[in-house]
Amino acid sequence: MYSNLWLIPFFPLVGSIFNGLFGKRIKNEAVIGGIATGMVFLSFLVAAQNFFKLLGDTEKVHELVIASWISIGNLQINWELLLDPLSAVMIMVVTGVGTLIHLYSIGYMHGEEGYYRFFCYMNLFAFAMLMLVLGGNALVMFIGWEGVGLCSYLLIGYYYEKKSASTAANKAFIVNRIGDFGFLCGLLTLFWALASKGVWTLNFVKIAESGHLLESGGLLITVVTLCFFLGATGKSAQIPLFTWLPDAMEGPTPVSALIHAATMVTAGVYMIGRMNGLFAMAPATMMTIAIVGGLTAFFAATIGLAQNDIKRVLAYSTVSQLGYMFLAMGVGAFSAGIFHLMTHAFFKACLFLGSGSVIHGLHHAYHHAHLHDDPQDMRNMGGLRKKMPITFITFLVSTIAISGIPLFSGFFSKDEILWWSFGSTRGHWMLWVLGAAAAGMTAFYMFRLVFMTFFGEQKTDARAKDHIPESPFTITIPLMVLGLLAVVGGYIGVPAILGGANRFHHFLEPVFGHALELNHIAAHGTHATEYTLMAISVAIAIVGIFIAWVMYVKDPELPAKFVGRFTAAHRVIFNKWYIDELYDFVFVNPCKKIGTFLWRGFDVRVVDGVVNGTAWVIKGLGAGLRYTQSGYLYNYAVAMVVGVVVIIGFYVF
Amino acid sequence: MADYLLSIMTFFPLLGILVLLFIPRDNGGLLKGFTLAVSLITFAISLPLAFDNVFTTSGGMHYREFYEWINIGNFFQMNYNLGVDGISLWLVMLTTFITPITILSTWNAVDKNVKGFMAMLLLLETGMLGAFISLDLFLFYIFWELMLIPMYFLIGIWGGKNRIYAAVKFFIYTAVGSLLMLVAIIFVYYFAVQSGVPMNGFGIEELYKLDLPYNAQFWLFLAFGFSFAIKVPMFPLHTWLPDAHTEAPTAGSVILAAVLLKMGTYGYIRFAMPMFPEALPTFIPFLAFLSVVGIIYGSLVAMMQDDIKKLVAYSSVAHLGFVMLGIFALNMQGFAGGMIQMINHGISTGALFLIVGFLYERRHTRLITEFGGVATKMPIFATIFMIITFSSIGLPGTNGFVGEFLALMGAFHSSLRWYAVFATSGVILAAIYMLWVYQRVMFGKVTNPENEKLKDLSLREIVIMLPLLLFVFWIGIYPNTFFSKMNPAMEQMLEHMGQGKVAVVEMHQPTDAGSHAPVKKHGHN
Amino acid sequence: MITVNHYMLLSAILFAIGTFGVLTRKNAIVIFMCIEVMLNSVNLTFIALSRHVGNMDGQIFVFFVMTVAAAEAAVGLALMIAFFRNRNSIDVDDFNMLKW
Amino acid sequence: MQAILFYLTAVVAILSAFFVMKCRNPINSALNLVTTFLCLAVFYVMLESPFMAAVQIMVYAGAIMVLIIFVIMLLNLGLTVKTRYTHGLAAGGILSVMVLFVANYFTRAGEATGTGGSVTSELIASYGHTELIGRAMFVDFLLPFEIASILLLVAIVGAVVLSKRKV
Repeated sequence: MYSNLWLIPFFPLVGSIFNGLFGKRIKNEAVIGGIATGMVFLSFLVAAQNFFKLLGDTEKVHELVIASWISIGNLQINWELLLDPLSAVMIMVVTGVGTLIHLYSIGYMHGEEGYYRFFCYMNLFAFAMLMLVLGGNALVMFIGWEGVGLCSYLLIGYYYEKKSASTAANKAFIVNRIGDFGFLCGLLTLFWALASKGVWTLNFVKIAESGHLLESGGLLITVVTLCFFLGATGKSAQIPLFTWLPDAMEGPTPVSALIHAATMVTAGVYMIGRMNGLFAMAPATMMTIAIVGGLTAFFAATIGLAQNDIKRVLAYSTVSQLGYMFLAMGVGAFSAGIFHLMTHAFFKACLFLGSGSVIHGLHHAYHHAHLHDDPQDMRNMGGLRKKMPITFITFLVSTIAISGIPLFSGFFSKDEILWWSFGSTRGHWMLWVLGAAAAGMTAFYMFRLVFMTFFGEQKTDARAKDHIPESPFTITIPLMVLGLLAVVGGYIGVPAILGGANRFHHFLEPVFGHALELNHIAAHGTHATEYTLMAISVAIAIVGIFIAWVMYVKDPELPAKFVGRFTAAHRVIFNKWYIDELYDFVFVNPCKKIGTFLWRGFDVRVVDGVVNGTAWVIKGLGAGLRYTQSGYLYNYAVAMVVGVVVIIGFYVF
Repeated sequence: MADYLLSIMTFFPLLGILVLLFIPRDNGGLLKGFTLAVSLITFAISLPLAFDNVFTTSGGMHYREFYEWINIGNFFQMNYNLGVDGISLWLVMLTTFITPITILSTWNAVDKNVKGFMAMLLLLETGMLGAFISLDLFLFYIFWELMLIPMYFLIGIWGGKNRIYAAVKFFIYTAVGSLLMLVAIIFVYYFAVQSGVPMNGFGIEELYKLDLPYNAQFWLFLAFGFSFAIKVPMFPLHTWLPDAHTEAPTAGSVILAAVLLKMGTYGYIRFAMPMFPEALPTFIPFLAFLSVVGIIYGSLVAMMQDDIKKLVAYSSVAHLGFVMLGIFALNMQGFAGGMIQMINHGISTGALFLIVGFLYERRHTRLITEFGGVATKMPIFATIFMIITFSSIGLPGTNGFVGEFLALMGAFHSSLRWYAVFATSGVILAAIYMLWVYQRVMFGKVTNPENEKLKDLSLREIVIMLPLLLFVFWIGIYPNTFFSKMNPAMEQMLEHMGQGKVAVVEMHQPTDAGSHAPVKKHGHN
Repeated sequence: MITVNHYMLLSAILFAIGTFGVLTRKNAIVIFMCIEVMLNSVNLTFIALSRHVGNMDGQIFVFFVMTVAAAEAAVGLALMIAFFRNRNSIDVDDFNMLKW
Repeated sequence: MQAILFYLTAVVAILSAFFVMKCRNPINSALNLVTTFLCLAVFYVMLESPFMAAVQIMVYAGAIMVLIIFVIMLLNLGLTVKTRYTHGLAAGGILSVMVLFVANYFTRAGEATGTGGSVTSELIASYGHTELIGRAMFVDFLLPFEIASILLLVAIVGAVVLSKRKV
């Protein structure tokens, strides 16, 4: 019944190979783009078919073994796919948003010389993400895990002439690789722990079953889950390893939309969801996840306040929203986390694509006026709502959604998280405060962005002012669909308290339910507290919007005065709390110094020194002996007599 | 025919050299064509080995050949004793597979006395094949020394600037090691004869059955281990490798990296570890420490190189660190990981050296600063270089990952757990230096005017790279073709070492998953 | 009363003087003569001991020493003449053709 | 009485040996060498081996010394001696003293054993020393005697070859 599951990742792979090999020859953009989008759309259809079949099916977990991969002795790892409600949701998100973004990038990437290369990488990314999501055992997931890392490296470094692009690509891959180091350590320790209990497996289903072998709350399970969490922070850009995401904006905008907003960065959240059985058993790790998530949410929001590059703001908002998801995972609200993941995918993708269409328009105008201003800088935008009405409307809708205004998707998912962070047995009121503050700041900087780009008078250069066209339909259609989803998306998960059936939560019940009961994690508190908290969070959001409106629409000089008074604070926030410089100082440069020291110092001087030293000693010895043959007769005579004296002397005494 | 296969395969290149001598010196094309033909025929001869699935069933030696060679009463006896089993099978295939590629790659790289060059390559192939299939310790020693000579000439005559220093250093380094081994071999034989064990020759089977006292095993393992450690190269003894590689011609350094380095690890598996199992527990922690240091040290130093070939040389120090870690884990996963990583290293590092060779042929320089923006000029080259870079980093789905993952898993299971954690950091360092060099060479704008006129890979060069790419993905996606032939031999080897009173971590599959299977027997240290 | 030891001491002294002469003189002929002195001191010991022991071997041996001395004289002087012919001096320091 | 003679000749021998080594002019040292040989001959007589004394005088003083003086005169070495006619005095001195010390100690160490040999002074007196030597040489040491003759032949041929101007 689910035998065609393997088709889902297979289609994008075929598309990628086809474009990779023949793309250069076809040259026709429509054909390349068409094939790429078609392939992702096909996999979307198969995914939808499986999703709805699973919806109706009673048996929720289906495994499909394709072939045996590694079999040594009693270790048996094979290529296997796993479909359960969690992965069903994820494949719908990935393929759905993926198709829209592929359609969008046909128009957006028009005229690029590496057109075929772009679509080849995008399809390869889709394949890797689907492998990650559908992976039946940890190793197949790891293939997808590193595969998406590879594709993000390729796509960020798409404009490889630009030095900044290739450095950003390197940074992204290496930071991901550090995360993968954590994932690998967790994987190996888990495998060793289970194997020592006699269970030889990496298969998720078996891991879940034999989870009880490891005593819950123990050191072992905490170490395993912490390592996995390190992997998640690397991939989903949380506190320690988030520096690569803002630099990843070097890549084309569809890339940022697909990879750095909707799909790849959510891999960490998905992984925690996939292994919720283990995580639920380690309260210490859950608490660290919650704290890191909350801190990241708050911390990234502060940086987002002061950025001027439209994509940087969105990047930091993504980091902050991911902080929310991890907060949800940390406090045990697994289904809420995944729900926020889904809604975030919709409105963040719409925001990124909207910003892309703005940049596309400005780029077109500057190109037309032969200017070289930065199309991404918000300071020379403004008043574009008349020029790009559709982009404006969809952008506005998504901004409202992300700010958590009721009736929009963001509100339902974010509020659920905030409630759980307060009410859950694993939650803490401090986490709720962090979340709420971050929500306020999110509302502020999102509307600051909207007001600076679409409202106020037009600050673009005079010559290019009236050449900003509305983007072609291939760009606006995905925007509209995503805008719609941003609004509608929330209704499938309306919480019980607001009278909704919360079908999303029940749909994910079989995946998370067991772990929650076993470790009796639940959010409890009276309805009253829930309502008050909801009201407070909405109030904070509205206040944020009002401040933004005052500062950027009513009296545009206010921000300048603000910056004047808080120059130090502004400079710190603007320079991303100097995190990058800190990492360079603490990790990158010492590594280089150690490397050079080891090479110049140790390798060349010490080891080679020893080797050449022995050679030199032997040569010296040889030279020394040479002098004994001086050629003078009496030297030899003396030598002879000495010899005689010594020998006889030896015998006599 | 089957029972002479090994001898024919080994000595066919020698026959090739003989005929080669008659070809006129100035007719370069014919020389190269003929040598290529000889190496391809050798590959064809060795193919039945790969497809014969006797290896999947029994782990013992197959294609045995046994003739008495030198027999001086009971004082000294040595016989021509050949055989191949699961462990040496794929190394033999790797040798016969890499040599035609190397010859094809030096089509117009070498112009002065091509005949000598080709003769050296074929002699090298005979040496390597002989070493992998000889079961008599002394015969192994003869082939082991035979390999050094052509390599010395390859580096010494056709090398780079200070090739003499590199060639001499390479030769003395290895010779010192092998002399120690010779002493050990003689001592083993003398000890066996003296303790009344009827020894007819240096055959491995008899030597395995020998029960030497502990301190004898200790010193013998030290002697063998030291000689193989130089060849691997393990951490403190590795300085000959970067010099040898930077000075060697492309073909020389490809073969040096692809096969010669495996001699060391093969030596450990075939001779040092099974013959002296009791000495293992005392040496394993130390050697594992050295291999982990090798991984981290190799990667860190590779990061700071300004010469691509030296970078790749140090990276192979790191890769072989993984191999050794896997082998010293003394369990199935570790062994399999070590074995497959040997072959992966042969493929990915061999390919890397070919790539550096292509760049060197075009620009006659290996300094990274000289390049930049090559991707714009050579797109096909860029894609191939990228695939090989990711295979050498060990991206899942490529061959590197399978080897490294299994080696780490094996190490995790054995008593080397903490070593494995540090070794995993090598995964990060590998990504750093490989991507950094890839970025500095390929990406960015074309700054150096000479890079303008770089032309992309010719058909010949693509044909060289295709088989390597094929194996990169084949081992990555379906390594069972290789593992199925290795498993029985490895099980047998581990059992043998297990009996050597070393408490190997036995994994016993529980009858039913749920029950609490008896906790595993820990290594006794 | 003269005992064997007296003769021994005397020949030791002579031998030492001969060695000193050989080691220090630069003139080849004089070295030659000192060697003769050394040889004779040995002869003296031979005869003294042969008389002391009472058999004739010592004295016979002296004969052989003399033959050797004669042969050596002949060849040595021929050498010196040849040497003198092409180096025009008999000084030992000029004999440094043996330098490696 | 015999002791006085012994000491007298000993002193003369040592002095002349010393002067052989010391004189600047080779002629003087040659003459001193002759006196040394004569003293030795006297010693041989004192040791009841008159034949040896005679042979000593004939061979050494007569043949070899004449040859040496002949060569000195031939090469006209007399006056050409350079200012510094010795070198390495310190090393030579120490070494020769050590040689003296060692040789002396060497002779002292062992007791001259085996006094009971057949040849006693009365026997020499009765048969005559020459006959005894002749008997010993041509009976016990015949082969060495023949070899000695070959040695002399070789020496002669060598001398001729070396001193010829062009072969």
